[in-house]
Amino acid sequence: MTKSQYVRANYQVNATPQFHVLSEHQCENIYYGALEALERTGAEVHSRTALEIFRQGGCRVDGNRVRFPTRLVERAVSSTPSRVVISDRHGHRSMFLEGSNVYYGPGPTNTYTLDPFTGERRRPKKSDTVRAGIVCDALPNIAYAMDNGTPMDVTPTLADVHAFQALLENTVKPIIHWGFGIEQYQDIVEMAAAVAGGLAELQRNPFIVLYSESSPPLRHSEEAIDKAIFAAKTDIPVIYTPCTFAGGVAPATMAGSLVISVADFLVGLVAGQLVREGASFIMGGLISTMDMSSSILSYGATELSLLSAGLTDVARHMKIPMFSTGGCSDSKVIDVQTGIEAAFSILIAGLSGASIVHDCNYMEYGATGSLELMVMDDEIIGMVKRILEGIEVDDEHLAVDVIDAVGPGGHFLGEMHTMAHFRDFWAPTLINRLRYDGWKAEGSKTMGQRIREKTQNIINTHKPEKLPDEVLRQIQTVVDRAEAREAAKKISK
Amino acid sequence: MSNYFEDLAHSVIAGQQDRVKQLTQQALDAGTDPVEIINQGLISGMNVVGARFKVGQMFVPEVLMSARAMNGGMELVKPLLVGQELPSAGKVVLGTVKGDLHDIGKNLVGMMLESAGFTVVNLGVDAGPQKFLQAIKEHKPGVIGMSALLTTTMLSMKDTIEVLKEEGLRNKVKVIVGGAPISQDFADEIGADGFAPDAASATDLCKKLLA
Amino acid sequence: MSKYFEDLAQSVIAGQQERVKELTRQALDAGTDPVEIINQGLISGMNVVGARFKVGQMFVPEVLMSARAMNGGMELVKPLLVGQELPSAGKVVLGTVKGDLHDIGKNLVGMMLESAGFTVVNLGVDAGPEKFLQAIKEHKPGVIGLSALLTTTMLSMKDTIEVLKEEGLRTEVKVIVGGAPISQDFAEEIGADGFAPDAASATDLCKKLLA
Amino acid sequence: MPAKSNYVANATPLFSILSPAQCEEIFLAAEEVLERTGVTVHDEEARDILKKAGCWLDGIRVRIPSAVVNQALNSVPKRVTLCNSRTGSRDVLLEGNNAYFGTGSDTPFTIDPYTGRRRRSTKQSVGWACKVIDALPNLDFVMSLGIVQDVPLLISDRHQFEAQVLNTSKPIVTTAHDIYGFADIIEMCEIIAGGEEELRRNPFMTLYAEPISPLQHAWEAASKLVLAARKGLPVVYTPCVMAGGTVPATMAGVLTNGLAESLSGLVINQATREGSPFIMGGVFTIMDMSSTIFSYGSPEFNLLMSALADMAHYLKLPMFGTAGCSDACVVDEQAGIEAALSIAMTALSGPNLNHDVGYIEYGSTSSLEYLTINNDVIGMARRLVRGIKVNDETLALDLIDKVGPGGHFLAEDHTMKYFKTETYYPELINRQRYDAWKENGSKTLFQRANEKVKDIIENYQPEPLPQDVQKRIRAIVERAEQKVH
Repeated sequence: MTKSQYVRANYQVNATPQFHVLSEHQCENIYYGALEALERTGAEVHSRTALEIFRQGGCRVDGNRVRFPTRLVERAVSSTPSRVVISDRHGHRSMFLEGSNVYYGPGPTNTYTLDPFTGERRRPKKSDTVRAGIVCDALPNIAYAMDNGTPMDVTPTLADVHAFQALLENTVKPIIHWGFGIEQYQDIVEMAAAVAGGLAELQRNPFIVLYSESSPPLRHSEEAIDKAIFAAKTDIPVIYTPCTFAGGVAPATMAGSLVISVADFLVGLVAGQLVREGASFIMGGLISTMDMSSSILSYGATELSLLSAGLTDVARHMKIPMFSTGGCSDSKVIDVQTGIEAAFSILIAGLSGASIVHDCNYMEYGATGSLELMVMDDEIIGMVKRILEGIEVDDEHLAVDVIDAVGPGGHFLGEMHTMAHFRDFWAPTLINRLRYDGWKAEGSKTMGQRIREKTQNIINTHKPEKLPDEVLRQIQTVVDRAEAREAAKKISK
Repeated sequence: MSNYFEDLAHSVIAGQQDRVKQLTQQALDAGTDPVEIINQGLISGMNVVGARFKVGQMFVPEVLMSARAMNGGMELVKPLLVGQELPSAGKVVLGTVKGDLHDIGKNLVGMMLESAGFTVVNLGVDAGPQKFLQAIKEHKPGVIGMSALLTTTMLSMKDTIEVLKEEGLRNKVKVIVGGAPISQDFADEIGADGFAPDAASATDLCKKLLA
Repeated sequence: MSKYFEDLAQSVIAGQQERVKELTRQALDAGTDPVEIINQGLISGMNVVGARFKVGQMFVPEVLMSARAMNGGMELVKPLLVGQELPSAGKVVLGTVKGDLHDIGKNLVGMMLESAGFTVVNLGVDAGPEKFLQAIKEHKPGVIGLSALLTTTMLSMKDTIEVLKEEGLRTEVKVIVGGAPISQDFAEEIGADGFAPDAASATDLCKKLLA
Repeated sequence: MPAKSNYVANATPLFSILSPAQCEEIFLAAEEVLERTGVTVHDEEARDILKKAGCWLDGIRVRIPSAVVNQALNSVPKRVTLCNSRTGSRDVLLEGNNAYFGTGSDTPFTIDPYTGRRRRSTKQSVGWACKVIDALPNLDFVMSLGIVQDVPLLISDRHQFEAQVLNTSKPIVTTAHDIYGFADIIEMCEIIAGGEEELRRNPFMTLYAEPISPLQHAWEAASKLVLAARKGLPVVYTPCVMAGGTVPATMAGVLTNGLAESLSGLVINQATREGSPFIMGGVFTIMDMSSTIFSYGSPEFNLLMSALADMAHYLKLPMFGTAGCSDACVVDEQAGIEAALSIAMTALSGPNLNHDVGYIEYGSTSSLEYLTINNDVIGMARRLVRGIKVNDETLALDLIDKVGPGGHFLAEDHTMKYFKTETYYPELINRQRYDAWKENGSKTLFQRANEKVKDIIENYQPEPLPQDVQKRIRAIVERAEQKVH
């Protein structure tokens, strides 16, 4: 044992794999492109509140058109926290959105759901959101919950409020949640505050993240930008996501699409930072290509992975946490295509080091949510996490002594060294490595069949931790009040 | 002559606007009947484009280039159609419903309809029942098309249909709907005449409804 | 006393050789019947290991650690088995066939058989018919196991079986085959008594053939 | 466009598992293994060659001084070119980070595309596979994708090669049972190329051999390395190692041991004739400690193969990699996942000649549907690796201003110019809208792939070899058959 007697000097290792799509200079180039677009072309803003904030903040406002001086945008970027910590329902700090930490989870508001029991594609119900909460709660590699579909068996304008209730009561994990507008977000924050033990507690250890989407190019609807402003005012972290698709609402070139995406995020960010300097913002990024044959926004295209990774590079350049996309598919059923597209995007998003990777449940270019896909993705994420751990290189791991002890033609099965390290191998649960005969003896099941069994099993047996009765009552009160409000609106109409 | 029309149609398919203009001018100079230029050259090329797009052999930007090339020829022919109506497949009023700013899908439908020879009136975004009502009165379209991306805004489609009924205009016009959250079931439920899952089928649907 | 055997079995399962030795020594000092130590402690622990491996709760290196621990105990008990045969599940001769140097699979089978209480004679690699013949005469095994990784070398399995027939030994011994290109069909075709797709099933197969 | 200076751009994504210092560490450890532990060489001639080169012999155990390893690394060509067998066109440039994809050879079983049943591969199934590879644009080279088993097995390698070369003009990586098989195959290749020198100058085939882990060079393997060097033909040398089984359970140990096997093969090859083309191979993976399979789909396999590519680039050796394969016993979601991970990581790492596309069941069975599906996955990965171009034209600020807020880009010339090159359009991956997909029969990816495979088998015609060449090849196969009888 002489090899470890020496001390290494100037020894730089890759603690994890290294992966970058864009160089630092290219990131800068894209960022400056976005600043130029905002200063020259500006954005269309459809909210009176926001227009007033922009005007007072020093932007040039001309009707709906707002042009942003570079210094103003730069100031907003520099006042944005470079890290956001999200807690779970207990207030335990669980998601550290900083550096290159990666967390995976599902996406929201699909208009269909694939029923994991019948296989039917149908409209989501509130009971499906309950299932979504349970499955998110049970899967070890899913870091947070999102609704997996807009329930359509409740008052349509309160579908978000009902979905939030269903998630809140069925998972302790953080919740990222879409809302239709400010009123609904007020309801949602109130429910969350009831769980946290007051708004101040919720602000200190937020376990919810609000979510808003703008419609590129450079256009911001009233509810989109007002939601961002609401979040900043309320001091709750928010994700601002332009849905950018190359060739449709952005140039067909990848770099041009990144410019649109960054510029549109910055519009939301500036509004938020003008309202409250230091408000927690996460840069969103639903960015892909428009399939020019079917005209869908593709959730399975390589360009989704490439663009999201490029955008993540720019986000790191700006030192703002990144909300990326992966684990999704254009396939209509769980099949080989689903596996390919989900694995591809989960891998690249992981390598890119995006803070949050959402949509690990999106089938059919986002139209359908599937819990089975989420269960599949949980396994893929496990594999990718192993890849992200990289390779350790030191004397113990190089194992030159063990190689010598075993010698040519020997084997390592009975070695203490093997015993000490084989557990580092990633252990599959749904991936099957049985030999052919063994696999056949177990019924020749495809992975799709195993996924379905596991999903059903989770729904049937997993019991998430219950909220106290008193808190449940408070949550119900908020929902009832919202229902009364909507009913009153209908009558007055 | 048939070789000439073939050339013209091919130039439309290839999306070569300048070439289409050149060929059209040549034909006009040679005294060719404008209606023949349109039917056997311009429209005939565009029909091929439509068929190819449907089977995935052509892509959206190419279709739009072809449409642009065809329109280049049309511009030259139009002034010569003395007393004749420019052949139109019909008139369609399109709009994204109230409260919704998403309009890429609706615009695409509009362009596809135009490519197929329809006259399109585009109401833009945030179009409430009143806006549709006014457009129907003004333009007398055969079809109105409503688009929505959100589950909340799609409810406004029903409102528009109700208003049309109240105004006694419901049977004067066909109503079609589309957008991410829309399905055939939903279209049936709110009493629309049809649902189109994408731009190509919206064109087919309009053709069928106006046949 | 049952608590003690449980302890011993647990230590075998956990693969703690030192602890197994210590417990075995204690028991022997206390005058426990060696055969009982083996059957109720060492082998009983090893049976649990085999069952757990089969359902994927234990892994190969752990099984081998348990086997090593069990053998640590056996070494101490063996000298005291005066006049008694060490209980054995049977004797198996193993070899990788002629022309083939791949032996990780065959070695694994050997270790698994030993863990299950079989006595194994390992002929190593490149073992032709003559080598097997000689080993059968010398060791009188209940089973011989032939392993091959290549489609070319797997042909040598048939040769070995033919030689056994010629020598009139075919009925004296069971022949099992395994390796990547081998299948049940192939085993039947060459007249082997069984095919094992993996090490665990090779153990089961030997038990069945010798039952 | 303004002038710029000091501007660094990533022309492609940058990806690495190991830092240069880690590569050096592993290389030095492998040298230590060769010097201290050594290897066994089961071929007398190879041992003589090694002795003359300065190695220490102890029976069949050979210890190799680091100086000898370094000398071999200095003399081996840093690049190897493989050609089209019909045209001689130099299509496959094994150098730098170029990643090419092809199939594997040694699956005993195949899934019949007509019955869906798993059966032993035959001369016909190998012919079908080669036709399919020939037809698929993202597959660059051929391995037989099956062991021919319906002919006399001892000379099945000649039949196997015949089935390949008749059905594809893409470069072939060929296995053979031994040097006699190789000699026959080389003779066939010389006929096709038009002579010994022509074949050496524009090789359309490379030999394939593998050591037996840990640290053993069997007679077949060592003698093949010597033969390839004498003939001046490229040889792929591929250790197939499994962590915890034939090599240590730690990833760095796997790389050390596997690399030691490759480097000792390199030394045999270069000591025979300096400057012989040599391609370092590897299937580095784990032994699944529950089923004991050699895993073709584990995340460790992907990590190890990418790390080995880092090693190959560090050593400036052309590399033979592994991707597009699976442990799944059917072409299912798992097969899709495992292919996507391995192909994406391979494309990002850039090993040169990547085989085993189309393997399922941990390398026991081949599937033409899986192969065809992976043609799309390779296309996806290649798009990823093309990266993002950033310049004034692609940033498109003028266009963005012209379109303005709320507009769209569909009818712009810029879109027309770029949408096909900036975006990859897969062939079998489906992006139809739900209703259109349903109307077309609600087919899964596997069903679409099966249709395509059958269409290729029935309708695709590979470029034929001239009749007289075909006859002369047949004659060599028949000659071998006669020798067996």
